[in-house]
Amino acid sequence: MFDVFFAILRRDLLLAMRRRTDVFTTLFFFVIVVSLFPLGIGPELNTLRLIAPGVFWVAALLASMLALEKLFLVDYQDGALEQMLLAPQPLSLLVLGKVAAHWLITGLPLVLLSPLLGLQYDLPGETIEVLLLTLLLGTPALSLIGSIGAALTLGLRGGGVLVSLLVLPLYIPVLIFGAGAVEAQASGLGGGGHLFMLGAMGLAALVVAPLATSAALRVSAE
Amino acid sequence: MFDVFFAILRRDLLLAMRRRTDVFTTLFFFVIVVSLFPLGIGPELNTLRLIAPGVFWVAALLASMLALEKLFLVDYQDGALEQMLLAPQPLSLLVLGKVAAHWLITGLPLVLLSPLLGLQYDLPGETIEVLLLTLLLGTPALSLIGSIGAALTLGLRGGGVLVSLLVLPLYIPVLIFGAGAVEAQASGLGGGGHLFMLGAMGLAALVVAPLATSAALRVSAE
Amino acid sequence: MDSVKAFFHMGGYALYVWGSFGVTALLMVAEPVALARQRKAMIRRLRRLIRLESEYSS
Amino acid sequence: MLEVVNLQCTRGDRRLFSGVAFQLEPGELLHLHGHNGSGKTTLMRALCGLVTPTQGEIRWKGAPIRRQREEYHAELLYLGHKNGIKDDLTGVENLRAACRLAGTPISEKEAWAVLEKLGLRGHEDLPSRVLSQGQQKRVALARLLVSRAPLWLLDEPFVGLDAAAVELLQSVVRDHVEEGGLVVLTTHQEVALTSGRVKRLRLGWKKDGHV
Amino acid sequence: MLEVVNLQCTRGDRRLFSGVAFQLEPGELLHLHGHNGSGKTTLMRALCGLVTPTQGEIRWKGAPIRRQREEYHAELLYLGHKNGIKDDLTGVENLRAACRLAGTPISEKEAWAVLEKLGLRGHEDLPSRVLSQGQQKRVALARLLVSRAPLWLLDEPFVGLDAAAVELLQSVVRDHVEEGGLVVLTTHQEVALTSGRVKRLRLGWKKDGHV
Amino acid sequence: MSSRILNWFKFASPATFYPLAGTIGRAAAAVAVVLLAVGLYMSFFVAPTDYKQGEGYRIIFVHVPAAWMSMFIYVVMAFWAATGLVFRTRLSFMMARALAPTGALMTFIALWTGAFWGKPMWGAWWVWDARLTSELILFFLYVGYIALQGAIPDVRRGDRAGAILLLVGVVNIPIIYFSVKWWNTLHQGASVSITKGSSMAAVMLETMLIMTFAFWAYAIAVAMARVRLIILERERDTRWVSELPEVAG
Ligand code: HEM
Ligand SMILES: Nc1ncnc2c1ncn2[C@@H]1O[C@H](COP(=O)(O)OP(=O)(O)OP(=O)(O)O)[C@@H](O)[C@H]1O
Ligand SMILES: Nc1ncnc2c1ncn2[C@@H]1O[C@H](COP(=O)(O)OP(=O)(O)OP(=O)(O)O)[C@@H](O)[C@H]1O
Ligand SMILES: [Mg+2]
Ligand SMILES: [Mg+2]
Repeated sequence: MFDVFFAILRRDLLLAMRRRTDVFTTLFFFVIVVSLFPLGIGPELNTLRLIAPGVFWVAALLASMLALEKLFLVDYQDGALEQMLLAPQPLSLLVLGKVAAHWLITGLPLVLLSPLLGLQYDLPGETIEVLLLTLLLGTPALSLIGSIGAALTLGLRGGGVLVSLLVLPLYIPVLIFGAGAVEAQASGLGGGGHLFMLGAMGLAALVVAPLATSAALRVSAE
Repeated sequence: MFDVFFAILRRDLLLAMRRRTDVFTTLFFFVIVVSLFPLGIGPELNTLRLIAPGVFWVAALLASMLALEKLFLVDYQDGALEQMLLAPQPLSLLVLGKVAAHWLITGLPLVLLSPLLGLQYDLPGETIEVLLLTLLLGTPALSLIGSIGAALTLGLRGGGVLVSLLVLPLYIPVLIFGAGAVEAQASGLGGGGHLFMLGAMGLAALVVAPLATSAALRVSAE
Repeated sequence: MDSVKAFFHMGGYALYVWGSFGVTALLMVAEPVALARQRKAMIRRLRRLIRLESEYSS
Repeated sequence: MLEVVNLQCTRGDRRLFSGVAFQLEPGELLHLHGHNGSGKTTLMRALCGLVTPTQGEIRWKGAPIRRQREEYHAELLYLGHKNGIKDDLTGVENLRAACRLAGTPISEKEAWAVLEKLGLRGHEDLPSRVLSQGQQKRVALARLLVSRAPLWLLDEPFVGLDAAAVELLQSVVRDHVEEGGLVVLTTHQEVALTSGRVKRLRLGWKKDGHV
Repeated sequence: MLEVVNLQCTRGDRRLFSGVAFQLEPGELLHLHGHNGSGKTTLMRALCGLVTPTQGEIRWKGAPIRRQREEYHAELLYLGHKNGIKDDLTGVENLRAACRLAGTPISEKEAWAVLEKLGLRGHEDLPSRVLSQGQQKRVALARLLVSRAPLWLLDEPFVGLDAAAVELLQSVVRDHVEEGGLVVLTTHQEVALTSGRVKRLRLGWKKDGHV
Repeated sequence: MSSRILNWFKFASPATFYPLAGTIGRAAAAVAVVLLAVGLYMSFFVAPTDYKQGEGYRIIFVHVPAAWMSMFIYVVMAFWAATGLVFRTRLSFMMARALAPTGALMTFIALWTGAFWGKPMWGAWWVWDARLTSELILFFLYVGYIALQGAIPDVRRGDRAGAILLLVGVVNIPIIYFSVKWWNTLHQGASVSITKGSSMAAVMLETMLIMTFAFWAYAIAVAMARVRLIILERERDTRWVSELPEVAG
């Protein structure tokens, strides 16, 4: 049953290994956005500390979204998607496999790097911990939700920007709770409630997104 | 002499007309990024006014960067780039045509919309004027500089990161002077010097970028 | 006369009230007008298609 | 086994074909032909279930394919215009990934052997990106040699192949039909397909030989 | 006119061919053949100047092509595996854009006429994306009918075309050669090319008929 | 039961729905004109001046109906999307498509009038209040839907892709609303929340309701006109279209 999940996971990880740039570009994008802000805004640490959670989360969101574009595109262009649609197993499992690989390649490295960047903004230890935790909980949800948009815009010209238009409104709750948890923590309120909501949204996405994405893929590949 | 410039400009604008969504989607990407920050950071108008120039400029930079990714990619994939390389006119003129069309499609609308978004951040009138001016001067420079990166990334499968590393340092001055001019104006210092630098960088990019891009294209298409 | 002036003055809120109502009215007139024009264009196109069809088959 | 009843497909506002009906039994091959743009690819994709026909039905073993998607896909092998080869994987990896996805994994050794049979010796471990047009097509076709699916749908499989590879592919198809498989095939080249039972179906509105 | 001296091309660490030499004069056609992966496409791209050979030289009217890129390109028409058709433009727009780029603009009426000649009537104003494989190829080939370039480099131009279109293309090539043009052509299909002067060049290391 | 479904499918056929849409549209247009006239009269001449906000509050009579319609239309679109996906009726998709521009328009009016209200009341054109923010996001959802439809040339694909997007979006709307609200109330303080203090006079309420019904009728009229256009566009090859009096005559 889960064969196809692992088959696709393995293939995509292999592809990423072959072409390590994909991993690095998302990561690099994240680093750039986070580091550009001090340049655009000015070097004052108080302001920076204030806006840090927002900046981190917006950067993570943009990085994840940027990477989404290629989620199904290459498979679509070279015909591998057709073969995936013809696999004798539920398409949503396959989608789940692809999303999982995608998160491992683009989401996880970014999460792991964020503590280091947190130091740039002079964030205290506990805040960084919460930041790490929210990103760990939130980025899979982003990948899942994003896959719907990626599937819907597949093969459309300007798809990359269109996908952001479709997906960003859906991302907003994740952003709010993600950044909210860090802020709540930073201001001493404790981010538990926010974290709980974040987890709940992740679970909901896990249920809904693969189904919606497979439906969208079938439509788009016609 | 300029035939090929207009030929390619016309073709690309026609393509964009066919897909009017391209124009709107870059625009909305910009709008969404600018509107995301308050969601991540919190609704307080004082903080927002403080970070506004940085946010606008980072958003413009990201929008321009995102859109540039496809500047040559589609032509490369469907073989039109080979035909462009085989055109009996200087390649750099052709590149200039493509960049010009690209800026008209993705850069200009964004510039024109920025005043409206300035209201969201509760910016005063003069600040908005300077913001508009810097974006008008800066975004063509971004498009020109970015075209080099776009051309290089076409072929260098292994070196995508290296390329963004090379291009980013060139983006940063534009960002700093662009955001700096707005900030200087907002704090009552007057942004004249910054604006001058921005214009000078634009001119330099106009001279250097088409040549560098054509050289990069020849290498990438091999 | 005064009352007309007062009416348009809206107790100092003229810009805001008329700005709101004006734009709303503008949009809600523009949409039906645009639709009517699209409909005309569509019918013209359909007639042309039918004419072409009859030429083609004859 | 495969039964097509009164099929109609529309793309955009153009009706490509209607009233298409045929039946294909084990050991039979259907050669689909017709001019460019007559709808061969569209029919093929409809047979896979990738395109929803506007009318009519496709049945496999008596039941509509919509109702038994997974079972049907397990018995089906489709190779289209685009060959589904990942640029960055080698031939061996491509073949193994495709087989794993189709639910019939093969070992690395088998994969090497199959690719060698297809004349890719010395190219098995190059990323497919650097392979020539015809070599990429060969990698895609390698799946035929290891497939256990009874129904093959091949859309212009001979395109880009040199004479020797065409020969080989023909013999593979012939063997499959003789062993009781079903094949639907489109091609513009006139190739002696099999000695077995060959049906022909013509799509399109242009007379043969007219541009 | 076109002179190739002792050409060698290397891809990756594989030497594809070396010592290739030929000369092509007006009114001559060169038929390039060889098994899949023998380097035909690579040679073609080298002839355009898209690939730099590791050894040897290509001369046009006596001078190396590197030295006269723009002049050479003005006299050259290359159609490769990828046909350079923009998905979102219609056939007419594609053709006109390509001609404008090549420095020989044509009017809209001409474009319609040419496409009709190629059997695309009723499809001229569809975005090329929805055209079938063969129809897209036809749009690309339409450039041949309006080109004034003496040198044509055609990489597998017959792929995906139906019999009628192959016929038409052959006659177009024949006319071009008879009028004093030069053609370099690759194809796997055995086609009667011209009655005129046909040279043949074989690349590759495999014996004919071996996979 | 089955005959009922059959009946439904009969109206779901574009050919039968086309004239019906014309009738409904004309009736709705008439109602809209009358209600708008009455509503505008009441807005300006009947409703009394608010003791706190002066004349400025009259914006409420377009603002609130537009805001309500903007949300309602999205839900209706999602409903049509769902029926389209479940019953495979072409007409449902057309309805969803026909409503979208009007929904976006209503959202825009709500945002615009809200901003023009906010400036005198709060001193800023825009604040990041929960309601405002979620209305803005709703606008993005509309634009996304319209952009998606615009980007997909194939109508059947566009229909179904759009429907999936609408359904996902409608699930998200309450989530968005509550998340924004929570985010906002946690640490806001400074910003002003909408004054509900002045208990709305009965006249005001009546006027607002009349305007709401007027907007409702307007939306129906416009959507019907647009769906007729879409039907003509898609069915242009059929006989019944070429035999329509307005086309043939
Ligand atoms: C751009 C700014 C604004 C936006 C986007 C906006 C949006 C909305 C929305 C979506 C609703 C419907 C909410 C519901 O029924 O639950 C609404 C209702 C309302 N708005 Fe606004 N609004 C804005 C500015 C204002 C301002 C400045 C005021 C007054 C000071 C105001 C007063 C009201 C009132 C009184 C209602 C009716 C409340 C109710 O029925 O519960 N709005 N607005
Ligand atoms: N959206 C559309 N609008 C109009 N026509 C379309 C649309 N999509 C496809 N078509 C038409 O449908 C046909 C596609 O046919 P298909 O690709 O099945 O042809 P084919 O028989 O495989 O041709 P080939 O031999 O060239 O591969 C073409 O004639 C194309 O113009
Ligand atoms: N980077 C590389 N490393 C190793 N080999 C390479 C590399 N790039 C290309 N090749 C080899 O060069 C050859 C490419 O040849 P080319 O595409 O010119 O073939 P062709 O004669 O056109 O074949 P076909 O008939 O299939 O189109 C292939 O054998 C390929 O494996
Ligand atoms: Mg085909
Ligand atoms: Mg080749």
